[in-house]
Amino acid sequence: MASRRLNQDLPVIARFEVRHRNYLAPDGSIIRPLPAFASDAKLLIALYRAMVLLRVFDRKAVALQRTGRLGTYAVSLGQEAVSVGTAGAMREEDVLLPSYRDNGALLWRGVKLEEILLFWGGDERGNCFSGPLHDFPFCVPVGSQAPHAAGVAYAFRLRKEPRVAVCLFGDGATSKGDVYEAMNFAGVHKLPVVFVATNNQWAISVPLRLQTGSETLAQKAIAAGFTGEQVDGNDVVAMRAAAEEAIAAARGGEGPHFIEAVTYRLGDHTTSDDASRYRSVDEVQAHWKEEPIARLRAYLVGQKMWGKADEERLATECHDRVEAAVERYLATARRRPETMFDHLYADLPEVYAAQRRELAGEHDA
Amino acid sequence: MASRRLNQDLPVIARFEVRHRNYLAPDGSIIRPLPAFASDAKLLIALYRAMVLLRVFDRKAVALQRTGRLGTYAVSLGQEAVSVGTAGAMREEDVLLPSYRDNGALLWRGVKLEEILLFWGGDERGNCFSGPLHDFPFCVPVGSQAPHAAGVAYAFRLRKEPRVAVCLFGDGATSKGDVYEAMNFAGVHKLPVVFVATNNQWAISVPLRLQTGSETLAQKAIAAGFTGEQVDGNDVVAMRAAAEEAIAAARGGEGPHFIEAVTYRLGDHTTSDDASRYRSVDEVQAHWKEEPIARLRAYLVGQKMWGKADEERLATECHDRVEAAVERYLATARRRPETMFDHLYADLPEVYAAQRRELAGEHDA
Amino acid sequence: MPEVTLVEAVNLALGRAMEDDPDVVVLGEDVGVNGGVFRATAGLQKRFGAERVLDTPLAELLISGLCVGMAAQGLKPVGEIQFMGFIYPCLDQLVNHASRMRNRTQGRLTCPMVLRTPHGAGIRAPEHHSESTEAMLAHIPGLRVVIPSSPERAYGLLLAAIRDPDPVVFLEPTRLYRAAKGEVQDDGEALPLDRAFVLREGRDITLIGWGAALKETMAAAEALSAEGIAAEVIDLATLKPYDERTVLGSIAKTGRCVIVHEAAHTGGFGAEIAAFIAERGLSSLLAPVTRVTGYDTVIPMARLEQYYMPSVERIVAGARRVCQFS
Amino acid sequence: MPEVTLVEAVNLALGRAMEDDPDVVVLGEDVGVNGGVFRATAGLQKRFGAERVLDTPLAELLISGLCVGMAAQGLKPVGEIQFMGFIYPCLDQLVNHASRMRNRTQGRLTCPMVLRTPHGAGIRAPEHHSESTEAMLAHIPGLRVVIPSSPERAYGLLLAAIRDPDPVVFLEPTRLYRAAKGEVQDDGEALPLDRAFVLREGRDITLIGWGAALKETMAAAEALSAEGIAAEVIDLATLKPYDERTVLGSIAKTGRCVIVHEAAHTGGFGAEIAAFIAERGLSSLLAPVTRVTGYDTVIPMARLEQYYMPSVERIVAGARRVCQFS
Ligand SMILES: Cc1ncc(C[n+]2csc(CCOP(=O)(O)OP(=O)(O)O)c2C)c(N)n1
Ligand SMILES: Cc1ncc(C[n+]2csc(CCOP(=O)(O)OP(=O)(O)O)c2C)c(N)n1
Ligand SMILES: [Mg+2]
Ligand SMILES: [Mg+2]
Repeated sequence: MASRRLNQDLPVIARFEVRHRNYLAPDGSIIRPLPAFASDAKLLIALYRAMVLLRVFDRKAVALQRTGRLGTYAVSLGQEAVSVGTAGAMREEDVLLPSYRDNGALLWRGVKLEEILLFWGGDERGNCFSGPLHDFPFCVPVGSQAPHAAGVAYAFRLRKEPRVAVCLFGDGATSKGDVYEAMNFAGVHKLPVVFVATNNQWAISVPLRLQTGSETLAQKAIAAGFTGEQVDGNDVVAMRAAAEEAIAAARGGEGPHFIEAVTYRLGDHTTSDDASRYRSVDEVQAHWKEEPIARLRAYLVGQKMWGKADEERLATECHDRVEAAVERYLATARRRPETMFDHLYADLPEVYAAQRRELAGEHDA
Repeated sequence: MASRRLNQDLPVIARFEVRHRNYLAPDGSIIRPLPAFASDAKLLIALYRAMVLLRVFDRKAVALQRTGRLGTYAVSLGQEAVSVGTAGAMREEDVLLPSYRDNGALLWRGVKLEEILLFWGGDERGNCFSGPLHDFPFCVPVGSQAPHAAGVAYAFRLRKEPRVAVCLFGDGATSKGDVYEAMNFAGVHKLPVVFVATNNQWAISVPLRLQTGSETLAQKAIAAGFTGEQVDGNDVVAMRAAAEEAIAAARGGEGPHFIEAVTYRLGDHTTSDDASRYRSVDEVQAHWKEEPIARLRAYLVGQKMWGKADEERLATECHDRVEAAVERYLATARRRPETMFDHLYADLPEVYAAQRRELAGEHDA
Repeated sequence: MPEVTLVEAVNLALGRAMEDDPDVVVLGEDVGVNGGVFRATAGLQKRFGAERVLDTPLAELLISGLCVGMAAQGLKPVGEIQFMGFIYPCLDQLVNHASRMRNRTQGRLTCPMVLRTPHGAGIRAPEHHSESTEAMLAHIPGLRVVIPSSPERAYGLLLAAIRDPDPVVFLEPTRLYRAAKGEVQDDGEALPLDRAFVLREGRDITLIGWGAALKETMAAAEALSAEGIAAEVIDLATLKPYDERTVLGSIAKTGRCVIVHEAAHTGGFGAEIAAFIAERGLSSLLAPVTRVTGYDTVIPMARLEQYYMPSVERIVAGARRVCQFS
Repeated sequence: MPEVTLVEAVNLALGRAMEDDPDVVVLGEDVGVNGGVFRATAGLQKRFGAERVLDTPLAELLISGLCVGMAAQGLKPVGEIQFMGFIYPCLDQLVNHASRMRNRTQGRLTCPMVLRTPHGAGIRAPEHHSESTEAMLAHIPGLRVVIPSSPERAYGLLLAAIRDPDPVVFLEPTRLYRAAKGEVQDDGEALPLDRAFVLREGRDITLIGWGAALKETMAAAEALSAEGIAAEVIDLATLKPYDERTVLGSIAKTGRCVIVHEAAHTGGFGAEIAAFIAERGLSSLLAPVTRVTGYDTVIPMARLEQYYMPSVERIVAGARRVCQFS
């Protein structure tokens, strides 16, 4: 470009770079020396199990939606490694600020399957979950939870608590001013917060190239004055390692970090979407070769940490867990209509209490 | 930082740099070969005259405010080179989107002094100015004009017009999501728009280090996928050169560019502000050594392009022009109260026309 | 005449406007290849190209701000906000720029833009997909706020909104997108932007509503007629500026009024209509103007949303109370 | 008791709240060293440190979003928006998060935040420094909206707002910041957040207002009394939830009512009060409830703003009309 050419003689006053992290190739082979935690077979298997459970759960949730027993639902198909790998690196006392697609992170944190179903079934009680009480619920308005993450991290700083806020959002969210404002603030105060962008290449039907002109999402952190890194988001080892380092650094007072997790949304955006309208089967097929579960399985099997019998046992186990959760979900008693007022204010003002009584009366007969 | 250390072995996939542009040192000496236009003495003198006029005008405007004949006013003291240098590089058909402090740009574009006074005197007619009819008025909500600039540039693209949108805002504005969203969009479509951030180090009382953690503002363009450059904003030659190159590149289809103009706000934020509450006289004094008018004068005088007699003539001329404009401003007839309805809609709906009649009636007696 | 759904009528109007005027540009999230999450822009990108039917990044503030910039350059942008729950980042642009550009510059720059968004609840969608905060918008001077309740009105009012030289927020009742069907002639005929529509005549009571709530309101009128109460039903259609004359005329006839809307009660736009009638129509009034609305609580997610929205029963009960008042 | 201005009362309340509760944090643009552009936070950073009195970057959405995050962690953030004209980027956070966090999580996470901002016109400031769009806020379920009109109420209500376990938007009448003076005991006593204040008793007509407009409303009451009309003046003070009982009680006594606010007429919060009275107080009403408000146009810049705002004359004329009605 002319402007670049013309100013080529000017002195450079700042330089930045973005690195890429991956350990496992799509076929499960090792690209570079694995991080320390990867020698812990139990841990790797736990990550594997979490991803498989998520996939089984997703499939069931879609079936429930298709049969009218669940509302709109967003699957994680193909991108299970991102939320599982990230949450896996958090401590209980850290705070998770998830997006609506981060079921994997919530499950890892201890939220129950039936609670997630309850939320997507249209019941607020699903957000009053058994994961860490301080974790945030699913955030539907894209990117709007990023300022919360900065506020949470600021609270940690103020109270000198060695905790970290971890905020997950999508590639689409990186176009929102909220996310930029939050990152910029985190950069000013070097807050203990890690931003993880799940770059699944699509925001519903909008491909990444219409979302941003930047070569990577990781470089967006440069604007906020901290580091960004691109990670193979289909490699759960890389996700977990990147999140672990970033969280440890944040906890250690070294400030925020941004992780771009490159993956691919193999499914429809949600059950309301039909992705065949805007992308080709070929494109999707190609990405199936890179998906995270087969990749980790290949590695585990190659290392003799995992076998056919394990796989079968896991399948049964996931199936049973999910079915049991679905039963509990379906058996959950309905709330009475007037309970819609019960958590509006700590103390419902009398003027609205009258409305509550009216509503209760209507449905008493 | 640990996170940086730990990932040092990972491959770099993207590199970025920020360059710095200056030609004239504070004492007017030459730092590097001047751009071509600088051999045009008339042009340099025109830039000089515009900056001096602006300073004289500002002084008068403050005096008017202090004596109750003008509302809140924002001077450009110390940063005259930014708006003058930028506007100086624009073509008539380009569109300017200024901030509230960009009087220098408006004046260069042909807006009358009395029109600017009218605006700051609290009369909307000041915005119906004689500059290019398509230019935007002063923007008060910080940064909110950036999306307009992107929209204007998109209109140029759509209509295949070789025009450029030029958007000016402050360092504070770079913290606003609006600005980021607009830049990101401009990056996607490689729109013909140039963003110029006047980094005067302060947003009212908030110093740059509390505004952002980024080493430069120029690097913020990296997040949007285009180039940013840092310019000595007290060197009008550098400002003009940077703007000229960026505007030419944008016109040539090479996309957006971001200019960080480093300068210093030597005056109070506005006439409502008292900067002594939050910064030291010493700091301000130090920056007086770098201010743009003395700098260009030193160069011009050194080059024998300018002398004492020119200076005196210019002072008288500016004084006279400003005084004449003030007289016209003060003589401008008041609008009738009910005219507040006259440009609300193209056709005032009858329901509001009734209010207009009521208001007119009240003030008829 | 062909029968189309409300969302198809929107699509027809957009196509017609783009056909007629090369300055019309459609922009928003997923409006391009995907044709909008509700298919309101289906086929438009194919017909008019990706420059005129533009998928924006995911940024609502941006969408509204782009519209302001484009409009100042003489384009006629039609921005789409995917759900009304995501319109709030646009408010700064709507209040501080779109609605003021003409006044601020005394006519030098104008803002002929339209911002379309689905409105209202009842489709069992996730959080933030059920908003009806039209009252916030209808309070902004310089804006027009329009909400159709049938395919015909969607077509005619949207055309009018796009042709209007000032900014218009166009709310589309999500619940009626496919449920409302009607004959629409794609003849480019616009409807006026300051007129209410009398959907049903009656002399005992006036029911005023807008958007999807008119479905229950019409059903209520039917139920009332079985009880011998002849209800007049008015679709306000344009909330700003609203048609005072039609409202007052009806009240003069009936002397009784119920206003129906989905939005929360306190500070809903029903308050404006009720206050207006109570002031200017007091002499005709035989009973207090009553509002049947959403409750003053956050609209619940799918399981309870039906109890939040004004039901036929609540409207009938309200109307009955008003009719019994003496 | 010491006499202080309204803005000094705000400052006292902030200082007291921070003293009493280490969880109270003040944040906003220029609130630190500078002490706020109106000096509302003067001296606080010195007393409580830069971590608890925090100059944020220039980003209003951020300020409100930070408050939500901090509040969820149990802090009690008090954010400042420098002028109400810049509050619109916060609406997304207020509507979609602050007001919903408790309900969304069924009480697991809460949002005890306060967002303070100067409100109203009349200080001859530039564009966007004269907003009074309280109606938009008072429509949001889950929020409280408060606006004091004297130093005493500023002190007591702000303390209450900060202590309240739910989100409160606290509007401060800019025009009264220095003009209103009164005795304030810095004793940490809060005032209730759901009560209107009767500023003047009278039996002929009720004048209801809030914020700076009460200045002209009180003057109008004085002028009316010279004509033999005894006006009762109510400072609504808390708009959401508002004190229905005090309003109805007064109407029961006077039978006549004028509502006064600076905001544009259509969809202003006066509509809600008028609609409420017309519905629940109709039997007591001797005349239509009238609203004396700003006009339905963009509030003009300094030269014409005085003609926009409700003047004593307009209030008196409105009250006279209402009193003459029969
Ligand atoms: C602010 C906002 N605008 C629009 C939507 C509607 N919407 C839901 S998801 C989505 C796409 C999000 O894309 P991305 O951030 O990449 O996340 P992904 O769905 O791919 O996980 C859109 C536009 C929303 N939820 N919030
Ligand atoms: C959105 C918004 N928030 C707050 C303000 C009040 N305000 C006016 S100027 C200003 C500081 C702007 O700083 P900067 O962007 O650096 O521009 P400068 O004044 O230094 O030219 C602030 C906070 C505003 N005008 N707009
Ligand atoms: Mg995505
Ligand atoms: Mg600045």
